[in-house]
Amino acid sequence: MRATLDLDRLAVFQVFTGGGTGSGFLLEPRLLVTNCHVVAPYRRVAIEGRDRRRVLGTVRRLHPKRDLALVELAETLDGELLSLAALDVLRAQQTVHIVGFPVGLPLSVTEGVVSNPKQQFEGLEYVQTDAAINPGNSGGPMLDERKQIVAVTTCKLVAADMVGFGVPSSAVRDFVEGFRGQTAPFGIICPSCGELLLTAARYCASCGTDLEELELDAHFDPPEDDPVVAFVEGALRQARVDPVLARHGTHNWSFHSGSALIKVWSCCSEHLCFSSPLVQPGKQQLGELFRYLLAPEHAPFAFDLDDDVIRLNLTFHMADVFGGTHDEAAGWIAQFVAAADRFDNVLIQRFGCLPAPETQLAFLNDQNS
Amino acid sequence: MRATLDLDRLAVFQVFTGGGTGSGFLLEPRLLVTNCHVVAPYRRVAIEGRDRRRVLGTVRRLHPKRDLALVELAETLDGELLSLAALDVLRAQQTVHIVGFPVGLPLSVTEGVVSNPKQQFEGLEYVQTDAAINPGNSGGPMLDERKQIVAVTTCKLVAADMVGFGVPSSAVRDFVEGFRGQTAPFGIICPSCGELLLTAARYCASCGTDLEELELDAHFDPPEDDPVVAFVEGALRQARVDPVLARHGTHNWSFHSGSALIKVWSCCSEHLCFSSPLVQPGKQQLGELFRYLLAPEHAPFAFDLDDDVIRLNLTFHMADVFGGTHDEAAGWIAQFVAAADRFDNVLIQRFGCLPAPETQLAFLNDQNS
Amino acid sequence: MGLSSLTYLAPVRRFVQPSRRDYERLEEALALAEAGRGADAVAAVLAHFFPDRALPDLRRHAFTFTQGSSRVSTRIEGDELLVVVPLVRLPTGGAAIAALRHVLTNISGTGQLHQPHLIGDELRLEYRDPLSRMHPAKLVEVLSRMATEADSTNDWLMGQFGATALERAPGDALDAIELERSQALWQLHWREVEALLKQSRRQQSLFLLNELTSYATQRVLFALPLIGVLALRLAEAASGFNDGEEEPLKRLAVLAKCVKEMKAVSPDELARCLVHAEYAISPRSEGTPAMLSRFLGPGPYREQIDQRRGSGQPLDATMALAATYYHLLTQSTWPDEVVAALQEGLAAASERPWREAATILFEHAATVVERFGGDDDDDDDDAEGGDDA
Amino acid sequence: MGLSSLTYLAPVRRFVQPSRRDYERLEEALALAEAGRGADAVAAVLAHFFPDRALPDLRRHAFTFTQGSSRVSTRIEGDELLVVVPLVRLPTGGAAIAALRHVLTNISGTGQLHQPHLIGDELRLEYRDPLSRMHPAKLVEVLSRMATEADSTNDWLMGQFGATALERAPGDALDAIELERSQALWQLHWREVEALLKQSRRQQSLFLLNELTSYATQRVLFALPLIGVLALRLAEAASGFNDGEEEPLKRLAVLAKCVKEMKAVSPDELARCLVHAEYAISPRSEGTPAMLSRFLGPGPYREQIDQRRGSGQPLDATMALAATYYHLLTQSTWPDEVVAALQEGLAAASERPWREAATILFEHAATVVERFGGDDDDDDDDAEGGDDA
Repeated sequence: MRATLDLDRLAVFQVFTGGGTGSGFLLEPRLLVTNCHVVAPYRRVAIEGRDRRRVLGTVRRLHPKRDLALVELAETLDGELLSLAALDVLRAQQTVHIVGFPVGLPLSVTEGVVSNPKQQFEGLEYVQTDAAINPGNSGGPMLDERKQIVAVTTCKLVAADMVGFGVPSSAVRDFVEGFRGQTAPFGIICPSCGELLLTAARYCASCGTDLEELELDAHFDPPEDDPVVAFVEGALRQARVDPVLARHGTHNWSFHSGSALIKVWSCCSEHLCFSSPLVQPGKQQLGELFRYLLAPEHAPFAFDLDDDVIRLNLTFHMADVFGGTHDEAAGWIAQFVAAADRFDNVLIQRFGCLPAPETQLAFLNDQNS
Repeated sequence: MRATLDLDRLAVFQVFTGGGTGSGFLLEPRLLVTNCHVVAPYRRVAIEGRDRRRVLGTVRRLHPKRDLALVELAETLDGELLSLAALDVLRAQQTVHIVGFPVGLPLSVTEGVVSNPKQQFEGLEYVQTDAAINPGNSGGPMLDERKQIVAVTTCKLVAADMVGFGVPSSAVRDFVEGFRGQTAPFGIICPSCGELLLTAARYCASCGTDLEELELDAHFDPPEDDPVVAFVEGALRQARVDPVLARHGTHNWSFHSGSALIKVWSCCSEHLCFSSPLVQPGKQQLGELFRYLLAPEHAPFAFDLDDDVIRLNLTFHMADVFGGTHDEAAGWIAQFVAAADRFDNVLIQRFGCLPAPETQLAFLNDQNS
Repeated sequence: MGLSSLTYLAPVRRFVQPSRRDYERLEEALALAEAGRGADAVAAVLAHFFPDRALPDLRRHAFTFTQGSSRVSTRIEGDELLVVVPLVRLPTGGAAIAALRHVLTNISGTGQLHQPHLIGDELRLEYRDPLSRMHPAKLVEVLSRMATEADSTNDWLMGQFGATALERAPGDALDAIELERSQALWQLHWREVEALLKQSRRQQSLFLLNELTSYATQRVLFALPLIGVLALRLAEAASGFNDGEEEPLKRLAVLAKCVKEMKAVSPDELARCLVHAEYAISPRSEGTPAMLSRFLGPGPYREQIDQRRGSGQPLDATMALAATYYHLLTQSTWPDEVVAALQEGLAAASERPWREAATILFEHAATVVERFGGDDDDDDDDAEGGDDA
Repeated sequence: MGLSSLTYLAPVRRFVQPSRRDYERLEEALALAEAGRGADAVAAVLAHFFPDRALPDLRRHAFTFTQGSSRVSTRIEGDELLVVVPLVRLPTGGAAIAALRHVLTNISGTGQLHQPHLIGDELRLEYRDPLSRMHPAKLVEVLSRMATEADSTNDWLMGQFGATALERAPGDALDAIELERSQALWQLHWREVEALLKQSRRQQSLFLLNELTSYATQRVLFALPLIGVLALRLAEAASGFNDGEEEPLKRLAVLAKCVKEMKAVSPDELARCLVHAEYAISPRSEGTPAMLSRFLGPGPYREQIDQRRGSGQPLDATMALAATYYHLLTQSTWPDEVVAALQEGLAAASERPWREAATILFEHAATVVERFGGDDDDDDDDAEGGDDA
């Protein structure tokens, strides 16, 4: 009866935007369901496969009131598709699993019971559970013991212990079925009447709801990039990295280039940092290794040791970002990406270094600093 | 398949130091595994058997980076030895049990699932679970359904719900096997290169890591006792009580002397309290009993009723602790210990009192107040 | 039906300025204690508390002072310092056992230097320590805490168990006019609270409940020199209806029961629990400018009050402000001009319709802060005083 | 037993007025950089920092200045701007690995424009940037941060790993009398701190602990021109015992360890770490009237001090005021008359009993604020400086 969850195979993926990260799952090979608040106000987002490859997702539908979104993937991602549970099969006390990417960690599962299959909360019906839900879980599936999706994880009460809510599968089914009958490339479901809105308007044409007051206009007209974003993303494009795929929250980017993981963040109002964790020192030849790392020939790049991991770094001053030397800087960034990809092999082969453990949390720490 | 947990028999024990309490388990009759942070910076700790007898443990190895410690017991403690699980048997969603002494309570077990069997966190691999972990669980085992140790409970994310981590059994196995091949009485594993460090040094001789910055020097050179500790432990020694066995967290001690349980704590910055729960009042002769308890002749000791348990108390003002009357006070403490041991019999025989139930929680309350 | 205004009546209780302590003598006491001159150190501590009183030779005569219903006496016996407060003579019969159990449970304990002792049928609080271990901090603690505890213990043992007084300090009795005013105030207050209780039940507002429960006790404590069993019963009920962590319905029930009980108190019974007691050592903390700013100045609490005032809940706003005024007047000592200002505010809002009263008090609070308020000093709160186990 | 007063000794350290920067030249530099005239912009930035010095042609001669133990040299090579600070020659043997690891962990990093480089066995800090990317903000950052970091890096690498100096600026050695006074001051200070530490343990007061840990470092930094490994070890210990978020017991232990270590420093060792260094760019911020008012004027901190002064804790009050005076003198630069006034206050309270010293300093602080204090300007604080990753 109880299905085994093979985490590595499930079509549950992490979603990245310029505002943060969340979870999502595939209903079809190229159709991802997630929360509206995970993707909005971005129209293009990144979805990362288990092999760290990121594919582009285009937001097709938003349902702000039910906090749902449908994202169309540019390519398929491998994974076992999940299906929506039938209506009204859920009972209180039944075991459920929350699958997702809590606090930016790799895929995790938590277990709990259904506290109430039809809980009323702020005028809507939710599946309430006591399974652990954390930021980053949003948009992931809540599964029953037969591995069917009973809800989309959406929020929890912060002031209470273990009161989590999911959008019931019936609402997801309605939303997806509505979408399948439509052809418009992008639209928003009116919070009041449920009509599909295709363009920005102050009032819903069907029911007259004030859409601007509900801040729905932002979904049609995403805010402009600030100069730091424009600089980094312009440079990434020149380095043939799709910036949408690299976004990792506010003023943070991360992407893989060859064997290298590259992180970009603005640590303060004055500096923009590019950094790539490469390898860990081995046990031999430490003197030679350290001398090599400190050689002036690597400039403008430089190495450092961060918690015993050797990183390659490049720091820009904001004067470079806001000044007129974009092209040159972009050239350096392209060189940095290439160098990061090259140096880990150099360090392993010449100095017996060891591959660095890859951690998502290191990124979180950078973000907080 | 699913093994039954007979809590009373498991060789999982509570560890007491002058800094707090934690959990630990026996891999051999006299070899206890726990967390580094449970025992450090103490080199001698107490381990309490199910019969409340405490035995002395000598810290033999610390692995600060992996948060592991090995403690050698002066005597054996009864209990079913547990074994480490084989490598790579753990799967997500598998049920695990956390066994230990949360918040100082008697042995407890919680259940959850493996959220991720190989979660990366701060550059290390952990077993992540959604089972409840609380302070005091640290150092205890995380068991699979066959009662094998899959990890050593070590920490949880405070900012998230139910994201707990255990050090995987493979790391425990490496640590223990390394120890078995060594003879040094005490050593610390270098966080960077893994070499065994035998003496305090600013920098690791093998890899140059700054050990003081990582605060490892404190492990070689435990800090001096503060005056309250020096006062109490000096007095306990004079009363022939081993202070190491009596430690019960910061400014807290507890020990048995004859039939009496004696607790010592500093309830605030002004008082140091000695108290021994003796007996419960019987049903007869209450007037005589209460008059006896309030007689001035017992001074400087005094009785009170605490949740219907008769306690013998002695309160010192910190001025006594810091002043120059150590010997006199120590004499009183020795008398107090002797009196506590004597009075329960007196009260039972003369006034028909009943033995008091023993509770750990009463101690917690004292500590918190 | 409902109440349409609050009434302010001038207090019967006297507002006495606490006597100033002499901290130089305390330092001197420290030096003396360190020099091994225990008896002189004791004298210096007493001089610190009572700079204006002559001290006897403590080896021959006890030094005594009055703290509410208690007389505290300090003397030196041989090489020991002895501080004693006589409490009560035990009742006879079964009540004695209950009284003794109460004493052992509530008066004996850890974390205190004094303990209750029974000599024959006479109960007293006692602190006894060799002069060689004399330290001023110990005596300061004993003198401050022991008398205050004796005061309420006496009331409880007499009121609940029929124990009889021993050397009880009488205090100034109220005169006939004061008694009459007290009776009127008592009845008016509990009628008011009863009406407000009904209102609170209708409104189901936690905010109003919190303010009302505070008002219910603070207003009485402000206005009347209440002692004895009524003071204790009120405190006991208040610990239930003021408990913000308890269910609102339960708190309402406890308050309703208290109102019923208090309304039924006979004039005689009330008179027995009213006295102008003398407190040689002030049992109240010293009010600070920062405290006024914290309670009445800009901040979330004032904003909440203002919001209620502006959104059709002037009763809530008035209750909050009045309860806060009474709380300040009751819990701390203040310079005379602050006491006067707070009373003026309450008087100005007296018997005015809710909306008007709320505005008067809201604006008055701002002027109080402007005249007497000050910067925050709340670090002190942590440093002072200790917790008991 | 306990300490009965603080002693003020005149400082051995010299109080040099920092040279005034020319902010017009900085604006000019901005305009020049925007106009693509990178080399001229560099010259204008240097003129901003050193209005009184003649600048060489940077293509032919480097411009150098002294910053503590470091010599900073700026020149133009081809179309690149180059700023270099020689650090040390690496030690031989195993210490070299530890030294290199230290450099890679602590000196290299993200969020900074300069990086350490190794040429042969010679370590230096370097900043290199095309003139075409010249922006005054970058050069200002590099000149301000790089030299300061070089200064402490040198000390650390030499003191911990036996690295040897490269082009180290010598500074003025102390004369025999200064050395003797320094030795006396050093011993006196740590004996004082040790006695106060015991007092703090007894009192278990967080207030006193905070003031004492501040006093322990600021008084030394005020009095002595301490450099080198002792300055670093003191700073390292201070980061532990000054950390208000750490457990008080742990802070006390770190301070006790530090006192023990510092008391054991031999006269030779101390002498090696004392020099009148020259700082071409002041490493201290400019003190403002508002800062004086904030630290010494009316407000919660002064109230706390006053309260302690009046309630038998004049030691706490004295410590707080003395530590604050030393802190002001150490952390910022001040007009000569302010320096003199602050020293006068400390001298007046020197060797006076706690109560008297507290009153002298408390009243003196008021006159300092009256004479030199000013309105708040803390908007500026936020705007300056940035965080590192």
